[in-house]
Amino acid sequence: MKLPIFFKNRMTEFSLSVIFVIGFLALVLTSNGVFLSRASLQGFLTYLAVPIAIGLAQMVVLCIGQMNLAVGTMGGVSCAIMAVLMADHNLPIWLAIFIGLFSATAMGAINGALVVLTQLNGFIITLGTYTILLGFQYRLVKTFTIDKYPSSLPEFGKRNILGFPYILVVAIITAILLSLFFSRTIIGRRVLATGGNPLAARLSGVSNNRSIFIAHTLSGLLIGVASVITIASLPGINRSIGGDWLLASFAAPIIGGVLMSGGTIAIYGTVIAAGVVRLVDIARAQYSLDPSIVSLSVGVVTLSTVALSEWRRRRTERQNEGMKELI
Amino acid sequence: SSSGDSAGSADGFGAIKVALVPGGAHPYFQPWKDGGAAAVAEFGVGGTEFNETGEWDQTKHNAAIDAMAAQGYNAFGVFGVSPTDINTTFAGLKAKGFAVGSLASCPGGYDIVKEPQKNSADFCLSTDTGKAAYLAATAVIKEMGGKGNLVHLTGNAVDANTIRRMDGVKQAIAETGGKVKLLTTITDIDSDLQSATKAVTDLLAAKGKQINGIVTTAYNPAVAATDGVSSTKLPIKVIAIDDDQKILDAIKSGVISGTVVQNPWGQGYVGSWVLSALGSKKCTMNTPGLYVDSGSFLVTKDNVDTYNDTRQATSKEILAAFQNEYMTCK
Amino acid sequence: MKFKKIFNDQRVVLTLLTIALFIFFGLRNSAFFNVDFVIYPLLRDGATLTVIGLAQLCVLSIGHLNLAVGRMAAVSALVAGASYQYWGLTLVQGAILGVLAGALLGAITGWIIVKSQVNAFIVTLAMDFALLGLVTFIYVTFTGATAAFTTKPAGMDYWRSKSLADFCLGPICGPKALPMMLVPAIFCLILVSFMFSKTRLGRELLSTGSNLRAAKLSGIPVENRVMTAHIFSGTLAGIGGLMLAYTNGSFTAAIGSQVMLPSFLGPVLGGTLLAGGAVAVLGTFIGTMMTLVIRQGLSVQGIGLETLNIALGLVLLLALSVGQIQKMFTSIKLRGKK
Amino acid sequence: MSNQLLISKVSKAFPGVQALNEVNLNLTSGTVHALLGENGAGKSTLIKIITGVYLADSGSLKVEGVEKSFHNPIESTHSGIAVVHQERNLIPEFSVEENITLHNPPLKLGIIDRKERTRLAKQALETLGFEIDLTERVKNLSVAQMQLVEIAKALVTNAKIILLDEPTASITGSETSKLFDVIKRLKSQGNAILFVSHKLEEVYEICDTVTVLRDGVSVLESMPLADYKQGEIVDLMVGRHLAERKAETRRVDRNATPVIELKNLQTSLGHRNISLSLYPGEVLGMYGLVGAGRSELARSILGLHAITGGEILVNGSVVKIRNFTEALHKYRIGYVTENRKEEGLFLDFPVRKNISVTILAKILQRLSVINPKKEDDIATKYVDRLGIKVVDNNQLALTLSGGNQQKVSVSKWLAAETKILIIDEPTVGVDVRTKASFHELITELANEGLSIILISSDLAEMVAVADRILVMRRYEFVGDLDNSKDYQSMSRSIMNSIQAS
Ligand SMILES: Nc1ncnc2c1ncn2[C@@H]1O[C@H](COP(=O)(O)OP(=O)(O)OP(=O)(O)O)[C@@H](O)[C@H]1O
Ligand SMILES: Nc1ncnc2c1ncn2[C@@H]1O[C@H](COP(=O)(O)OP(=O)(O)OP(=O)(O)O)[C@@H](O)[C@H]1O
Ligand SMILES: [Mg+2]
Ligand SMILES: [Mg+2]
Repeated sequence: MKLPIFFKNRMTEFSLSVIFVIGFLALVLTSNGVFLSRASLQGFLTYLAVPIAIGLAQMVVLCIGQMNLAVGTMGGVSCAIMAVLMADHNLPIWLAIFIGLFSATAMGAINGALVVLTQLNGFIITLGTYTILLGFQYRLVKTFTIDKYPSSLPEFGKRNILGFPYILVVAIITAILLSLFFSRTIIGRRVLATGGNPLAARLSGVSNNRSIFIAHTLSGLLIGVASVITIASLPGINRSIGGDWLLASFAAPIIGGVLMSGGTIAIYGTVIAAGVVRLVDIARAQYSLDPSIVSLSVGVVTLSTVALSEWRRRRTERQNEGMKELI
Repeated sequence: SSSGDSAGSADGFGAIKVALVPGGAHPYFQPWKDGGAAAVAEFGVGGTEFNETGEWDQTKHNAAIDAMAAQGYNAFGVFGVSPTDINTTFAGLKAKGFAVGSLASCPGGYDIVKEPQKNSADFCLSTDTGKAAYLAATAVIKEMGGKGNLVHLTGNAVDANTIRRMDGVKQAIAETGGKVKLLTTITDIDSDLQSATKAVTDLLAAKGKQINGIVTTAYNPAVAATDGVSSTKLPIKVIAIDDDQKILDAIKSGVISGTVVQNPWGQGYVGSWVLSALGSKKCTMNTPGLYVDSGSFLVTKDNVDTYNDTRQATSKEILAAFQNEYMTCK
Repeated sequence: MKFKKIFNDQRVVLTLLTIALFIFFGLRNSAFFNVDFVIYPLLRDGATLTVIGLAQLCVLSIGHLNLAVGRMAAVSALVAGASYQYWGLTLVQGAILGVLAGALLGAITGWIIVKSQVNAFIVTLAMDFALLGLVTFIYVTFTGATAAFTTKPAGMDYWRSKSLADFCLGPICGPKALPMMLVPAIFCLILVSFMFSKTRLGRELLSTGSNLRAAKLSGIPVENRVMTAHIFSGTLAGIGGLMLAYTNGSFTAAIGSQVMLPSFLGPVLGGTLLAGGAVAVLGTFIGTMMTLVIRQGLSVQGIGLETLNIALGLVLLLALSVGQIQKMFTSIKLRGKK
Repeated sequence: MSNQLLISKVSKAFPGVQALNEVNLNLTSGTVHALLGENGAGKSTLIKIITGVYLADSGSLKVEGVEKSFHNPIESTHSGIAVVHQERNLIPEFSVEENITLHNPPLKLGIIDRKERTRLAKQALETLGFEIDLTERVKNLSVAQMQLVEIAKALVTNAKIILLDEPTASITGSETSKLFDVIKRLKSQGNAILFVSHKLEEVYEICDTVTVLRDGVSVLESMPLADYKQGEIVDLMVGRHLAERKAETRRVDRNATPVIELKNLQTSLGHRNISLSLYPGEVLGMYGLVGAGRSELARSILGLHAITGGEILVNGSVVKIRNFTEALHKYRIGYVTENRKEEGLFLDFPVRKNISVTILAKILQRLSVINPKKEDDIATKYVDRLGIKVVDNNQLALTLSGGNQQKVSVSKWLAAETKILIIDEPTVGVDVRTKASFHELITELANEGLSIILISSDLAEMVAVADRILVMRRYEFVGDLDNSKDYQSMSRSIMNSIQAS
């Protein structure tokens, strides 16, 4: 009775893991080992950190049935703030990082507050803040690339323990803390309850407004983490940062098994999904694929992954098959 | 913005307000402002305004141009987001009787040199992107010692300019008679620095050992390649593009071999004058739609401090050429 | 009472807001009332974005979304463009072909969703990637250095530049401010709104969106309806793509690459529920126009990029919260009466 | 006997209805207080006001003598009020144990103590004597099981005042009696319990005092229940005298070809050798305990779950029903779900659209345009026939009282005028009068030639309307009895057949 439930709820994660392993091995074999070289793994893992962080940032908002369209510009702005503070006002790194994290969190909090106050749907609010922040990002960095800050930060981005880049470790730890937050703390559970059934949550003494506020704020914090990782892994900061975050932030959690209707989280799923997508980048470089081919294959990979998991799920859920949902 | 000294100055330039409208925000276009300002100061042009609200979307770009027109700007120096679409926009502006110049890129879809009459703008003052790319490629090939594997990093694959650049690089390689091989061309990584850096890292990780040279013909890839090569310490020669401070520093410190700079200042400076001359009906183009190369220059350790003077000089020459050869003035 | 009802209608509030904004900007700088450079292009772009908004609305009605809406537009532009360039079809023939291509893509998307039972978000996202690849590949391989189809069939510029003023019944001509592009847009608006408000099909779509299980148990063929919704979406996206191409002047891969978020903005501002079950067809037009008015209004004030987006976002949020506050106000009043 | 909860002159209005009008109620400790009334009388509204879901327009509320006014459910929970609302309020994605401890999960160093949580939940379910897998996600439970979880959820808070809004509506006799044992114990411990139900037998079994609401007015206020006969109470609720109607046995022609026939059917859910035949104009009852598998059998027949063996015959010919669309349009079979909120209603649609959804095809004019007039007429027809309490046909289903929602979800299938109708728990949360009229209706329809399969966990109902009763247990039929319409004997033989297997 226990085991099946365990699997039933983790089918997507499971099949994603399978796909990841297969893809990984395929790359190792076809690159006759090059992929296992320190440099390759380094690169692979380093740029895995950001997709994970922004995926989680989107996930926490998805779990209350809303979206955060501002992930990109929130990240862009907090990166810009950190860069400017360090480069132009030569603040110490730790302080800049703190302010970066704080500002991102604040932006999230503002999103949350606006959603609660105006009772407008989060989609519109974050679209609004997205636009506003786009403006601020330009104000902060104009069209230049800022990199006149202590090189110890980019160097930190390149350092690693046993081949694991620090910044990936940061991302993973964040993920673990997040899963503890959702599984073990009352606040976490309440946020999920709101996502699962707001009316019921309310009648059970949960304040949905608080949950919404918390979810958006948390999303901000996670974006802050993503920004720190970004600034540590890039040669500099300019207004293009965050430009490609939006779809990535949705892709990871949703491929990872999170429902857009809210109430679910899938932290491991998000992480592994980010990994699968990252494998495609590697393949692109490895086989010098044409980007159009890459896009095509990303499309196909995504589809097949989910189709497979769906097929597995339905096979295992026969016993108490519910209504076939078309979400 | 800056405004002319004598509004109704003798040659009527004072009545001309030039709108300089790039496709969107990009470091490349920033010198347009100074170029325009210089023209205002020097020739008493009524004023120039720089508007980068196009955000690389042809629809928004058109809207930006219309907004300028509504505000009473009567001469337009435009970089088209989509080379094949911009001619339609030009035609519209001409129909309203404005002076129009295509700056930094020419309408696409035909050979501008062979059939200038197809250009709906009065003229096109731009770097020959193909030529610039060729220049960069030959330079890096020289650095590579005339042989080895070359990689080309560039922007949007379905943009006429990008394709011209790719052809330029291919031409340079062809001239080596097979001694240099084009290992791969990575496109579509100019959209943001993160993708560019990621792509370069993956490339160097997968193929670093085989690569002897990298030529970049887009901004973010240039920054990324500079950093990638310096951090991996691979013996790879790099020729970047444009003269962002970061890149100039890299040249000075010898991380990369050089960069190919174009002439946006000249485009703003000369462009503003020509537009004013046309707008004030003082001069007319001898060959409407004429294409003029605004020049591209290879910058290396040797000339990194002096190239700007060269470039300014060239601009003056181009201006003279307009005044004496390309136009007839009363 | 009736009066209050009217003001509870989001569309009314939006319309008033939009008009208010329009006048406000006009008073600040009369250049904003310029027909040639402001009103006409505003309506032309509005028309196009509305049609694309409707494409999104069709899938929102069943609680799905279509992230590939822009890329579908690109494909039908591509097909039409190719047909003009290579097969020398007339404007209309090519257009029909293009729209059919859109419909086909919609059908495929819907079919995959139904068969695989996979979340529409993922399917359309995957579709978007796949089509992006396809479109790029085709333009690069077939059009060489141009990277676009540039052949303009007879009458194409007509749609870009002509207004109802050129469209006369005897002596009476339409106003110069109304672009020809409004015609297809209005056509779509009427059709879609008719379908959702009056027909069985519309009702079935909305029921599916409102409560899938209940719809299924009430004998509504939900899977077919999902297909239908996506086919409509593809078709409208196709029309939108053509409108974009005709306005811009050529058939490129860039078409539709920027419409994904705007496609949601119109419907959602108008009052369409992301969750499905309720649509605001006219609202889509108004919502779209409102955002355009704000943006163009600001840039006619000569506001540069460093302020434009900030102001745009602020005005947008402000305008919407005004509508919201006013709604709260009336509801409080209602409660107070008892 | 101190009075725990004193409600005086409480009024509440919603747009178009005065839901409560100066209602008084006095709930004393150590008693079970019945709150009775027809659908839409205001029972749930009153309970929602007590628990701070709604704010009363006027009136006062005293808890243990202290004036209180709750602005949200949290406050009421803090002052020791626990409630089982009429609508299920569970988090579908959460496990059973988590839902039970949702109000205040046990903590250790600020984080949730899972062991303790499991213990609490287990304990709660055990005291109730229900066994449901604690780690199962609630979304996978059957309606009845969810109801049990709801009750457990309220009881863990060990509050002094417990409000139960139709807790027994969707559970069967055995669970009900278990629940009553618990209620009796709580009562003896001096708790005050408010009990809402439409099943008067239950009310008389468990309650001491009674308040009756009619159209939002308390027509009987906190009186000893013993002083009133069942008939009198009913008359008070209805507002006029309601004649007892003697159920007479109907005769069904068992030689005709069955309209639907199952030959040892097997399903992917575990139903084994299911055989039955339903004859024209017959009302075939399906009785069973919670989770017996009746609803799922019905759904399997209509193609929702895979059939793994045996065959289905409609009018004598073997058929394969792929989905509800086919069932409705091709074989003219309808299914009234037991789960009105999730599967029966479009909550954000007006009543009109909810009723017309099955008959869109019939109300079309040119271009498949819906004829609003026809739609409205049909809606009105069933609103009248079932006496649905609405402001107008455009009232949102969401804002209807529980029982009226049930009526709407039945109406759409009556409107569909199918040949076969499978009705799953039709009178859950429906008041006595309507229940009676439902039963008449069912018999009427049967007489008009409609063949009906009635799934119900309400024995009295079974006996009242079914011609024949099939008893299901663990996905198998364990009894097939002709209905003598005599409650005593029938209930005995049914229980026997369940015990026997
Ligand atoms: N949120 C609401 N908005 C508008 N009207 C409402 C709302 N909630 C309840 N009503 C109306 O108030 C009246 C009382 O509803 P209530 O749910 O209290 O009835 P009830 O006694 O619980 O009936 P039932 O036995 O069917 O549950 C009904 O007419 C109902 O339509
Ligand atoms: N002991 C049990 N533990 C967990 N789930 C159960 C148990 N027994 C049955 N179920 C669940 O109950 C459901 C079957 O209930 P179904 O609704 O078909 O039965 P029913 O006879 O209609 O009874 P009711 O509808 O009153 O629950 C299935 O979802 C099944 O998984
Ligand atoms: Mg009730
Ligand atoms: Mg059941």
